[in-house]
Parts: sequence; structure tokens; C-alpha cells
Amino acid sequence: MELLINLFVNGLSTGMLIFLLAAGLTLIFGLMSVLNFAHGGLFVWGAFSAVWVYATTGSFMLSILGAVVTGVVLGFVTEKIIITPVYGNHVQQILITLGFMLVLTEMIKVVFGPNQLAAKVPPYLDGSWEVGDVILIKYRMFIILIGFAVFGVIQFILKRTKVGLIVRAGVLNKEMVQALGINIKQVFLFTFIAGAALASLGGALMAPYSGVVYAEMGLEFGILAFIVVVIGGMGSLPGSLLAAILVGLAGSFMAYYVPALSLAVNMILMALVLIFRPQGLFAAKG
Amino acid sequence: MSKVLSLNKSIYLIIALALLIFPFVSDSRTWTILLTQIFIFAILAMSYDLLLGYTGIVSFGHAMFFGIGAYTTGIMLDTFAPTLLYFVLSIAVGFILAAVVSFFVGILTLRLKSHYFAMLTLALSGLFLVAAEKWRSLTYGNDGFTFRAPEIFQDRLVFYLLSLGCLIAVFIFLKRFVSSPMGHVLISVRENENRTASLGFNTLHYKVIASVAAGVIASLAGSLYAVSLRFVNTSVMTMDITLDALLMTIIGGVGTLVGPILGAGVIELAQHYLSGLARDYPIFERWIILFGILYIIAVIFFPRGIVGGIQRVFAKLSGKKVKAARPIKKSVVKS
Amino acid sequence: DGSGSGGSGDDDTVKVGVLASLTGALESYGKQTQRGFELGLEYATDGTMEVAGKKIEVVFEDTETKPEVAVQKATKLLEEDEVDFLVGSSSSGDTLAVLPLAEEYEKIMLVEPAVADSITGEEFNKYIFRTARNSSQDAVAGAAAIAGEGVKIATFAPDYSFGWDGVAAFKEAAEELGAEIVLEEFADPAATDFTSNLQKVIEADPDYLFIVWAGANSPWNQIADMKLQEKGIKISTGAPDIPALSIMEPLVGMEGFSVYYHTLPDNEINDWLVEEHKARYDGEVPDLFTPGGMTAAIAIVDALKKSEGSVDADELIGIMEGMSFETPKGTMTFRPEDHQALQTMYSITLEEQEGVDYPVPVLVKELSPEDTEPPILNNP
Amino acid sequence: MALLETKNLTIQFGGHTAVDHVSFSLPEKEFKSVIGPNGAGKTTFFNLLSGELKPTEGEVYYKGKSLNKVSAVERTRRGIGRSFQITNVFPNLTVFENVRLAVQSKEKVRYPFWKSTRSYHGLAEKTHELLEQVLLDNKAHMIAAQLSHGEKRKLEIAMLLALDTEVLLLDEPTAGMSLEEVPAILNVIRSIKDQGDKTILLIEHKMDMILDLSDSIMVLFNGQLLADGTPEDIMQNETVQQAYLGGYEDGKSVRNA
Amino acid sequence: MANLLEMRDVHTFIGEYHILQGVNFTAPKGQVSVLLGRNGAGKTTTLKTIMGLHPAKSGAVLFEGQPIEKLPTHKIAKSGLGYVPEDQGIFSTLTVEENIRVAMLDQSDATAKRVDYVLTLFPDLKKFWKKDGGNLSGGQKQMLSMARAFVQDSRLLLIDEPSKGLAPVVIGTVIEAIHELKKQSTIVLVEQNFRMASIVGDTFTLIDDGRTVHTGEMGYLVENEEMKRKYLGIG
Ligand SMILES: Nc1ncnc2c1ncn2[C@@H]1O[C@H](COP(=O)(O)OP(=O)(O)OP(=O)(O)O)[C@@H](O)[C@H]1O
Ligand SMILES: Nc1ncnc2c1ncn2[C@@H]1O[C@H](COP(=O)(O)OP(=O)(O)OP(=O)(O)O)[C@@H](O)[C@H]1O
Ligand SMILES: [Mg+2]
Ligand SMILES: [Mg+2]
Repeated sequence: MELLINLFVNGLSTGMLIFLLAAGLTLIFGLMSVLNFAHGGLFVWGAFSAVWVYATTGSFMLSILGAVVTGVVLGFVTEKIIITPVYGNHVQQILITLGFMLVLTEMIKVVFGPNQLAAKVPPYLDGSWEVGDVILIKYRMFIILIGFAVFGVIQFILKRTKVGLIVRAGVLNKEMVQALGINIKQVFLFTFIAGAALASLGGALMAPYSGVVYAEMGLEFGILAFIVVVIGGMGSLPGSLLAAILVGLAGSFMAYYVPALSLAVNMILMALVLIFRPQGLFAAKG
Repeated sequence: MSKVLSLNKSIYLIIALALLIFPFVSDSRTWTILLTQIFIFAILAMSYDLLLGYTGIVSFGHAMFFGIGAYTTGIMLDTFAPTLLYFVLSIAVGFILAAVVSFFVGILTLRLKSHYFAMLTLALSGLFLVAAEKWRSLTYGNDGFTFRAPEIFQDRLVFYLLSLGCLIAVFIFLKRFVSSPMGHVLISVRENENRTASLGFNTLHYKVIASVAAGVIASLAGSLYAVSLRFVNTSVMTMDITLDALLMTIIGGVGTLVGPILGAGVIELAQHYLSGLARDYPIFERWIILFGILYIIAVIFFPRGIVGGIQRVFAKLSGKKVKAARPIKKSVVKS
Repeated sequence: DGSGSGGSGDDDTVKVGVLASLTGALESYGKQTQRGFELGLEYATDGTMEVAGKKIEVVFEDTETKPEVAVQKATKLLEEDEVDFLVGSSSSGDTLAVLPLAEEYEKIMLVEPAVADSITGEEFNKYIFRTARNSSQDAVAGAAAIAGEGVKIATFAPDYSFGWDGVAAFKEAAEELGAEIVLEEFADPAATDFTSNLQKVIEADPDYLFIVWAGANSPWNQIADMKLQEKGIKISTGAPDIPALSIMEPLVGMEGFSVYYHTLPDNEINDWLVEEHKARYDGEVPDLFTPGGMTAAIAIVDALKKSEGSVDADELIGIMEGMSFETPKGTMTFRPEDHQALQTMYSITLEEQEGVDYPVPVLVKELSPEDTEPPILNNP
Repeated sequence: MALLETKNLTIQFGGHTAVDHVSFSLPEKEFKSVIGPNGAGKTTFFNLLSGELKPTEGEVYYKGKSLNKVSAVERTRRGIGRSFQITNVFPNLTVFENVRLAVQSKEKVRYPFWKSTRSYHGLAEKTHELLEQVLLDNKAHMIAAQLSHGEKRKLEIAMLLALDTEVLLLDEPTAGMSLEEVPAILNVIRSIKDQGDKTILLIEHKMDMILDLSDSIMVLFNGQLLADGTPEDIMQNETVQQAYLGGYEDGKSVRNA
Repeated sequence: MANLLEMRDVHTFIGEYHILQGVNFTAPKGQVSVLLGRNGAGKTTTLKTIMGLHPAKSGAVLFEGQPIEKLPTHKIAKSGLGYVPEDQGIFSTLTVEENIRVAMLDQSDATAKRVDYVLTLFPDLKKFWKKDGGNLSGGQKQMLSMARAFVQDSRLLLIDEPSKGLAPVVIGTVIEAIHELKKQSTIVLVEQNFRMASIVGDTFTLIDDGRTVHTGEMGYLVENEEMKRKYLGIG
């Protein structure tokens, strides 16, 4: 029983982390339909800036804030220069965002140096509680909380405002939305910035989790985020949450019970979901 | 119209001849190897374009076919004998394997559309990658293995000519293929699949055919690649290969056959020269940034790829369009 | 243009082509090799950059950690620069892809720092000499550090060749020393979460957990989180390079082994290396693969001295087989059978040190080249 | 003998029955119009006939054989062709290429992959002929996406005619076409009718056109077949007058606004 | 009588094609102005130029005397223009409700009232409130498109072929609605159904080949057989 709880809790927290990473992509790819291969780059920048801020100021909260600011700034620049010319054109999006991904990754090395950096958990989140044989790692509990909080906030915004609706309408027919008096460019810009900030936040929270940040982590995790968004159903935030948790739990349980397949677990999961539920777990509504 | 075409044809012919003669006038084997590499990736990129550009299928798993070819050839030359016969046989076996796999992948297009299909191919090729890593008795894991190439390919010139020959053959085949009735139906599938079906074409057939043709050609590229390196490891199955094919196609011009060839050339040469720049001028240590900027600039200035850009320039020069500001003739009907 | 003939057009120079990952994930390894090689040449030629009356020229090429680029660049080095030696490379894949070229062009290739056993095993050819240690040597050193009669050990490694090779070799060495391997755990190297694997380790309850790991994404944090050490499971692994050491704080106190850390060897060459490196690179100390680069340079210069400047490969092979030479890690010897350099390794513990912001490998015991001699694997 | 027949044809979307137990028969060479309010199920009925949709209940018979297990593609090949209410063309191909594809299908040039399409001379000729017929020949080389709305409608008709099927299902072929062009298209349709070898089912809201062309009219209401009869009968029908025409005929108010 | 909208010698290019080659057009306040012309004449392009979707290259577009030809589309719309495009512009994967909600720029009672009003006009929409816009019938889409524009309190409504695909009885409804809307708004109509155009239209503008060829009172055109035959093919 303890074993199951351990596997479950760890899988859940990993899933939450993956969700934080994928939440931004749910906005950018799922809602806005932008194939943003540079998403991982935004994520790495968040991770590095958080590590840097933490090292300089010693404040974990400031480091998270720093990452979000980085995300906002980068999101703004990315949308204006990279994304604006290619809305609605997936083929061009692939090329330009992959190019930008190279730039982002390599710029990390220019700014922060070529080496991996250690990322530390703040003392008050360090360590774990032991309840019988169940080990509850504090930082993971924190991640689970943050994950649900972020989910709640975005879901609230999407439900309570028309932003989600407008973005989906804008993707379907940009001209018509404008003709209804909505500045769709601005809505897209803000949505993209929000997505980028979420990616950065994901990076910042990921860093202490794995204890290390390195420039190449972007593409690896970027693809994972795509997997989650697609499994969940494009543009559905609850879908992404569910998919991320599924990925986390599958990884956790497979590594324990069927280690031979654990290399393939994400791919198998995605293949199964797509074959049996071609539209992903949730349809994009609300 | 036909004049333009014959102009095109003669340009192709001249370039093909120049490439044919090239190794005999230049003794730079670096160039021979670089060009061989370009030819191989051009074949891969063309096969990808058949999917993306002509049939409108986005695949993130093209590397699996490349990998099938590379591993088949590597394993057969290694386990049997490094002879021409086994080389040819291995290509044939690669074809069969790639055809079978791509057939089933093609059938999946029935159920899955656009992003979802793309992600499924990503998953499938991911599984192939894991298989290549895990089936060590056959693949030696991700370190891979070296093997001997047939004696005759020891001379890189011969291999250069073989690759060039394959490139030309594939180009001619695909050129005819895409301008044939079958090719035109492929394009219509890309444009509007439902309407194609309601015109009485069984679109699944076409998508499967395109998938198989692309898979088989990619496998050929993989076989050549393996022999060019005399080495195979799991890198042939990775996303990087798919992305290379994708980028070459897009940079060159989606939906054109010359595009992927040019794209392969541009990317390989840019990589070669930019990394050379880093060697000679330490300030270019981070040449990858320039490389990334190249992609960005390409999209901004050549949104339809190099070929699209060239076509535009020609259209402008010939000035036909400008005059035809309003291509309208009155057709008043008396009733 | 024949391949095996006289080498450089210019008879008064010897050219060396160095292949390394100068960009990408393995960039820091590549840079270490590069610096080490430059320093090594200077050291071995007393700063003249000449040997036996010939000037030495070096060309570095970036493989980008892609086999096809490695082959391209190697061919360029062999053809255009007409190098007499190849050195490299940072990844085993790149190196394996280049091996046949050394044979085809009949040029000596010094493998540094690629680690795959197969380089001096199944894929060996006579032109290949390796100054780097191989996976088996790592494993033997690792076993020497912790294995003993009745010791229960679990292993944990990434689920690909590097991990499997490492574990297999470790198992053999450890069992020879009387230890018992109670669990072999492999994990997806790109995984975000290793706790399930660690959970199994906890259940197996070994005395030691021996970890073979490479790459930035690592399980250290989670080992601490899961309180393995508190549960009486001692951790052991190879000490990586300094940037990677900086993330190993959770493992302070562990017993393991090291290929190189600048304070471990005690000899003049190493002293020179540390001094020069600091002087030249802003106070930085040489790292994991810097001495390897240097060693490759020294091996080449020594061999050329003995051949009196001849770069004829067959002659050089004759000289180099069995050749002993002095390196920052003490005396190394190319074993005649598989051309693997036998070398000193170090048993260490990781300790915190004043003024150093990462855990430092502290010497427990030197493992002599004979102690860590790996099995010969290139038998037909 | 009835060429096309349905028995209890029914389809439901969620809880909504769009076509509700419709049984009708269409004799060979008849020209029948389908009318009914918006959302009555006319287009859906077509979709069921052409195989785009599968019925939840009921059968479609063509030449006496059930079509229920026959795919849309195969139905087209057997002789049921259709046009679409919402223009449905190949946007990035030229007008010529759009029509040529349909001609290709008709001529069964479907799978050759070696000879250039250009070398099939018949295709081009036939294509131009059709374009002339719908007054689009002067736009043959324009990209379909650049056509005005009315022009796209004409292209739609040309593609249907190209298929040269025995049964033609026309879904509001003249919607959005200018007053000037409607008669021209009408002429095309009339001449097809006059040739006498086609069986035609037409959906339209333009009553004068329907009355002018039809041999018979069927009326759909809330998915059900309300009436099927001669134009005279239908115009007498109380419900049709009330709920469909509502006192208006092509916007001409009988009641006056 | 003031002109709410005025176009002066407007030229518009789409890509490199010169589509509008001098359009002059006025929409007198409180009236229904009808744009007429054959297929491809440039009617739709004229509306799109007003909306800024195909911005004018030269010439002026004045709305309440203010030039709007340089403004972005959303600002033009916000300044009081509503648009019913000829292809209906339905957001296909959004429900009917969501389609309407996108158009509701505020939560005010006035807006809510107008929503209620359009639902009495087109009760079908209420029936399919939660259905995807893309699954509606052709006529229902047309209704939704109009409803969406009517929900906004526009001073000028641009409506491109409203009668297309509508059952006769619904055309009647639309005619009545237009009479109703005329009380608050000015309306520009593109209409192929000449009978409808002649019933609701106050003035007409004939466009041919991208140019304005005639403008006048509707009654004039109804009488003028010659002009109808020449430009509209009626007769
Ligand atoms: N795919 C679908 N999913 C759900 N409902 C649908 C679907 N297709 C059609 N409907 C509904 O079925 C009903 C009939 O639609 P249909 O398109 O057949 O009407 P129609 O008679 O052609 O009307 P119109 O004259 O407006 O074109 C409508 O209420 C429509 O909303
Ligand atoms: N994107 C485009 N590129 C090039 N030409 C275009 C484009 N869109 C429209 N045109 C051309 O502009 C002309 C005017 O088109 P417009 O849509 O304004 O006509 P219209 O009067 O509304 O016709 P209809 O009654 O058929 O809707 C047409 O000849 C059309 O071919
Ligand atoms: Mg309909
Ligand atoms: Mg129009």
C-alpha cells in the first residue's frame, strides 16, 4: 500500500510538473494553433533566469518572479518578431520556431555560460516528510499545489472571460473577429505572452526539481509538452491536466512494474490514446 | 508554357552534367563527400516533400523509414558479406520493410487528421528508436556498429556517382509521378480531401500510395547514408533526421521537387561553412545562432522557400501579372 | 591522390586533426580536450611546437556530435589538411563512425575521450590507440572502490549502451571481488522522475548503490529526497567533470572513483598542467578530460621522437604498441593487444571543502594501471 | 422503374432527427425539386443519398440495389454525382485544374503515375468545353480562391457536370449568383434536362425556377416528407403556402410590408 | 440629408490585382443603399474595403465625415460598423451561442435585449443554441451571421447577400427586420435578389468592372428597363 502511495504521489507530482510545462503550450499550440517549437527555449530561459536570480538574491520567490518576467519579455519579442509573420501557416511556423529555438538555446550559453548549473531547492521546501513508509517530498507537494493553483487560475480566466473564445474564433477566422470589433492581434499577443510566461514558470519550477539546468533541456521537454497537449485534446486545459497526470503516473508505475517498457512509455501512451480516441481525451470546449 | 518547360529541363540537364563531371575535374574529396551527403539528404527531403508538399500529410516520424533502410543495409553487410550483391539485396529488403510499415502508417491517416496524425508518427518512430536501442543483438544499441562497404565503394568517387544516380533517378521518378494523373489527385487530396472523395477518388488509396512511395524512397536514402558512413547507430532513427528532412523541404520550397534538393544543399553547406567560420574566427564560436537566424530570415524573406522566391522574381521580371491587373473579360449573356 | 602515401605535402610539418564536440550538449568535453591537447603539445615540445625537426600543426574540427558530420570533418582533415594523426572524439558514436577512416587512410587515430568498449573491442582496427579510459576501466575502478567479500550492491544506470556496458563490466569486476549484485536498475536517461527506480533499490536493501551515469539530467536530487543514505544505502559513482560535480551536493560523503580531478595525481606534469591552465584560463583548473587531451598530444610527440619524425603508420604502430609515456595521470602504457592505454584511476570520497562551491573528490587510494586493467575484447 | 429510392431513411444528430423516415422514389429521367424551410433536412438528405453521411435507419436503393454498404466514392462511380451548397472547391488549384480533376474521375484516369496528365489530350478538351458551358473559360487559369462567390458557384457546377453521372444532385446551384448569370446557369440545367438522359434532383429556394423546371416537387418539413407531387399540387398545399412561402415569393411580398 | 458613409474614388488592390478602380458611393443616413452588379464586379470587395479588410490604396472612405480608410479593421468595426460577409464567416467549431457571444462586446442590458430580439427574428437559432456553427444548415448559417451583426449596436450595417439560401418565408422575415433596423441604423446591402432589393432599397449604386457606373433612387432603376438589362441582365 505504501508503495502504491509513493508511486502515486511521485507520479502525480511529476505529472503536475509536466502540466506546468504544457499549460503554456496548451494556450499557444492548443488554442492559438501555433506550432511553437521554440516553446522549450522559453522554458529553458525561465529555468536559467530563475537559477540566476536565486543565486544572486537568495530569494526563491524572486527567482520565480524573475522567470515570469523573462517569459513575458521573451514572449513579447517572440510574438512580435517570430510569430506574427506566420500565423495560420504551420509549415512556416515549424521552420521559423525551430530556427528561433536554436538561437534561444545557444544564447543561453552566451549569457549563462556553456555549462550546466546547479539549481537548489529553497531550505523551507527542502527535504521530505516520512509517514510510515510513505515518503512525501516537500518540494513535490509544493509542485502539486502550484499545479492545481495554476490550473485554477487559467481555467478561471478562460471560463470567466471571453479570451479563450476569442482566440478560438480568431484561429478559425481572423478577419471576421476583427470585423466584430475585436483587436485580435492584441489578444493573440497577450495570449502568447501568457503562454511564454507559463513556460518560463514551468522551467523555473522544474529546475530545483531535477537539481540542474542545461541548455539542451529545452527540446527534450518541449516535445513532452506537445505530447501532453495532443493527448489531452488540443486547447483543452482540463485535458492537458489529465494527460500530464496520466503521463506522470504511467511513467512512475511503468518504471516500477514494467521497467523494460519505461523508455517507450510516453510514446505507447500517446499511440494508444490517439488510436482509440483520435481527438485526444477532451475535446476543446470552454 | 512548353518553352519554359524545356528551359527548365535544359537547366536540370546542365546541372546534372556538371555534377557528373565535377569529381573528375576537382580532386577535393571533401567536396565529393559533402556533395554525396547532400544528394542523400536531398533524396530523403524529396521523399518527405511527397508527403508534406504534395499530399498534405505532416509526419514527424519520417526518420523511421530512413532508419529502416540504414539498419537493413548495415546489418546485412555486416552479417553476410560486404559485397555489391548484398548491398542491392539490402536495399530491396529495406524497401519491403519500409513498404510494409509505411503501408500501415498510411492506413492510419484514415482515422487521424493533421496534428494528431503527426503526433502518432512521432510516437511510432519513437518506438522504432527504442527498438533500435534495445534490440542489441542486432543493432548493438545506441553506440551502433561499423561495417565494411562493398569493395567498389571504397572509392568515394564511385559512391558519389551512385548517389548522384539515385538522386537523378528519384527526381525523374517523382517528377513524373507528381505530374501524372495520380500526382494530381494527390494534390487534390492535399487541397480538399472530402471533395476529392466526392469526385469518386478513393482518397485512402492515394494517401497510402504516397506514404509507401515516400517510405520506400526514404529507406533508399537511409541505405545510402549507412554505406556512406560505413556505420549505423540510433541517430538515424531520431527526430533530428525527420527535422532535417522537414527543414530542407521547407527552406527549399514545399510542393516543389527542386526545393528539397536546394534545401539540402543550402543547409548542409551553411552548416559546413558556418562551423568552419567558428574554427577560423573564434568570435563565431556560437555559429549555431547564425544558423538559427538563417531559418528565421528564410521564412521572412522567402516565405515560400527558395524555389517560391525564385518563381516570384521570375514572375515579376516577365511582367505578365502586372499588366493583367484585372483578369476579366466580359461575358455578357443574352437570354 | 593516393591515400596511404607520404602524408603532408610539406615534409617539414606534422599535422594533427582533432575532432571534438565544440557545440551542443557535449561542448564542455570538447573544449576540455581542445585545451588539453594544446597544452600537451607545448609541454611535450618545450614550447617549440617542433619534434624531430618538424613543425607540428593542429586543426580542430567540430563534430557537432553527429556521426555524419564527424565523418565529413574527418575526411576533410584526412584529405584536405592531409593530417598525419587523428585525435577524437567527444562521443562514442562520432568516434565509431570515424574508425574505418583511420584504417582506410592508414593514419593513427588516438581516441580521446570516447569511452565505448567496442572502440577497442569489436570495432577495433590496428590504427586505433586509445588514451582515454574505457567503460570497463571505469567499472573495474568503481568495483575496486566498494566491492568486497559479501558486499551487496545494486546498480543504477541509464537505459542505453553506455549504461549497459558499464553495469556489465562492473558486475564482472565486482563479483570477482566477492560482491553480490542484488539488483540492476535501468532508467530512461531523459526521465523527469527516478523515484520508482529508487523505490526498488530501497526494497532490495543493498549495502551500496553503484551508479553509472552521464548527461546533465541526473538522479542525485531524488536520491537525497528518497533518503537512501539515511536508510543505510551507501552511494557510489564516478566523479564527473566540475560543472556536473556542482549538482552532486546531495551525494556528499559518497565513496566512488575518479578518472581525474586536478588535485588527485601527484606528479610534475600535472602540476605544470594545473599551473599553466590557471594562468591561461583565468584561474580555471583543468577538468575531467583536459589531461586526456594533453595525454594524446604527449603520446604523439613521444612516438614521433622515437620514429625520428617519420609518420609512417606501420612504423608508428610498432613503436606505440607497448609504449609507456608520462602523463598528468602518471605513466600510461598502450597495451599491445588492443592499444588501450592502461592508466591510473582514483578511489575517492566526495567531500565539502572551504572555498569550493561544489563537492570535491578527495583521494582515498590510487588504483594502479594494473589494478584497473580491463578485459581484452578485440579477440576475433 | 425508380432509379433512386429510399425507404424510411432516417438520421439523427444527437437528439435531433434531421431526416425522419423519408421514403421516396425518383423515376429515371425525372427532374424533381426538393423544397422546404431552412433546416428542413434537404442537404442532409442529399448527404445520405451521396453517402457522405450514414443513416441511423432506413435504406437507399439505386437501380434496385441497396447502397447502405457502399462508400461515397463508389456511389459517385456508380453514377450519383452532387454539387455542394457551401462552395467546396480546391482553393489553391486553378479553375482549369479543378475541373480537370473531375474529368479525370469521369474518364477513369485515376491511377496512372508515369505519363504526364498533359498527355491525356481528351482531358483538357473536355475541361475547356465544360468551362465554356458555365461561362468560366476566361478564368481558366485563375486560382480558385481568387474567384468571386458567384464564380465559385459556377465552378462547382462545372465539376458536377464533368462527372457526367446519371443522377445529378444539385444543392442550390444558383445561390449567390447574379441576376445576369442565373439565366445562363438555368439554361445549362435546362439543356441537360432536355437532352433527356439525366435524372435530376434539385434543391432551390427560387420558386419561379423550380416551377419552370420541375416534373415533380417534394417537400421536406422538419425532416419529414410532407408532400410529393406535381408542381400544381404542391403550390396548392396549405402548409407549403403557410410555413415555407409565408406569403412571399422570391421576396415579392403578397402581404406587402 | 447627411451621408453616413462616403467613398470617393476608391482604388483597391488584392495582391497585385487592381480590383476597385474608382468606386464612388454614399450611404445616406437612415436609408438602405443597395450595391448591384454582376458576379465579380467588385461588390464584396467594396464592402471589404469599407471594413478595412482589403484596405483602399487610394481615395477616401469617410464615416460620419471622418476618414477611416487607414484604420485597422477592429477600430472601424468599433466605431460603429457591423458586417455580414457573403461567406457568412461562421466560427465553425464554436456553438451558436459562442458565435453570438464573440459578437457581444459588453454585458449591458441593451445588448441582452438585442440578443433577445434577434432570437425572435430567427427562432431556429435558439433551437440549436448549443450546436456547432459548422453543423447548421446553409440557411441557418446565414441567419446566424446576420444575428451576430445585429447583436452589435451598429450605426452602419454592411450586409452581403442576405437572401442567399434562405427560404422565401425567411426572406420575408429579413425584409421586415431590415425595415425595423432602419429605424436605428443605416444599411448597405449587396443583393442579387432584385425583387428583394427593390422592396427594401432606397438608393442603388451599380458597380461594373470595379467602377461605379450609376447611382440613384431605387425607383428610378425599377423603371429603367434599359439599365437593368445592361448591367443586371434582367429583362
Ligand atoms: N453534422 C451535423 N450535426 C448536427 N446537426 C446537423 C448536422 N448537419 C445538419 N444538421 C442539422 O440538421 C438539420 C437539417 O440540416 P440541412 O443542412 O439538411 O438543412 P437544409 O434543409 O439543407 O436547410 P437549408 O435550406 O438552410 O440549406 C439542421 O437543423 C441542421 O442544423
Ligand atoms: N484574393 C483575390 N485575388 C485576386 N483576385 C480576386 C481575389 N478576390 C477577388 N478577386 C477578384 O476580384 C473581382 C471582384 O470580386 P468580388 O468578390 O468583389 O465580386 P462580387 O461583385 O462580390 O461578385 P459576386 O457577386 O460573385 O460575389 C473578381 O473578379 C474576383 O475574381
Ligand atoms: Mg441546405
Ligand atoms: Mg460578392
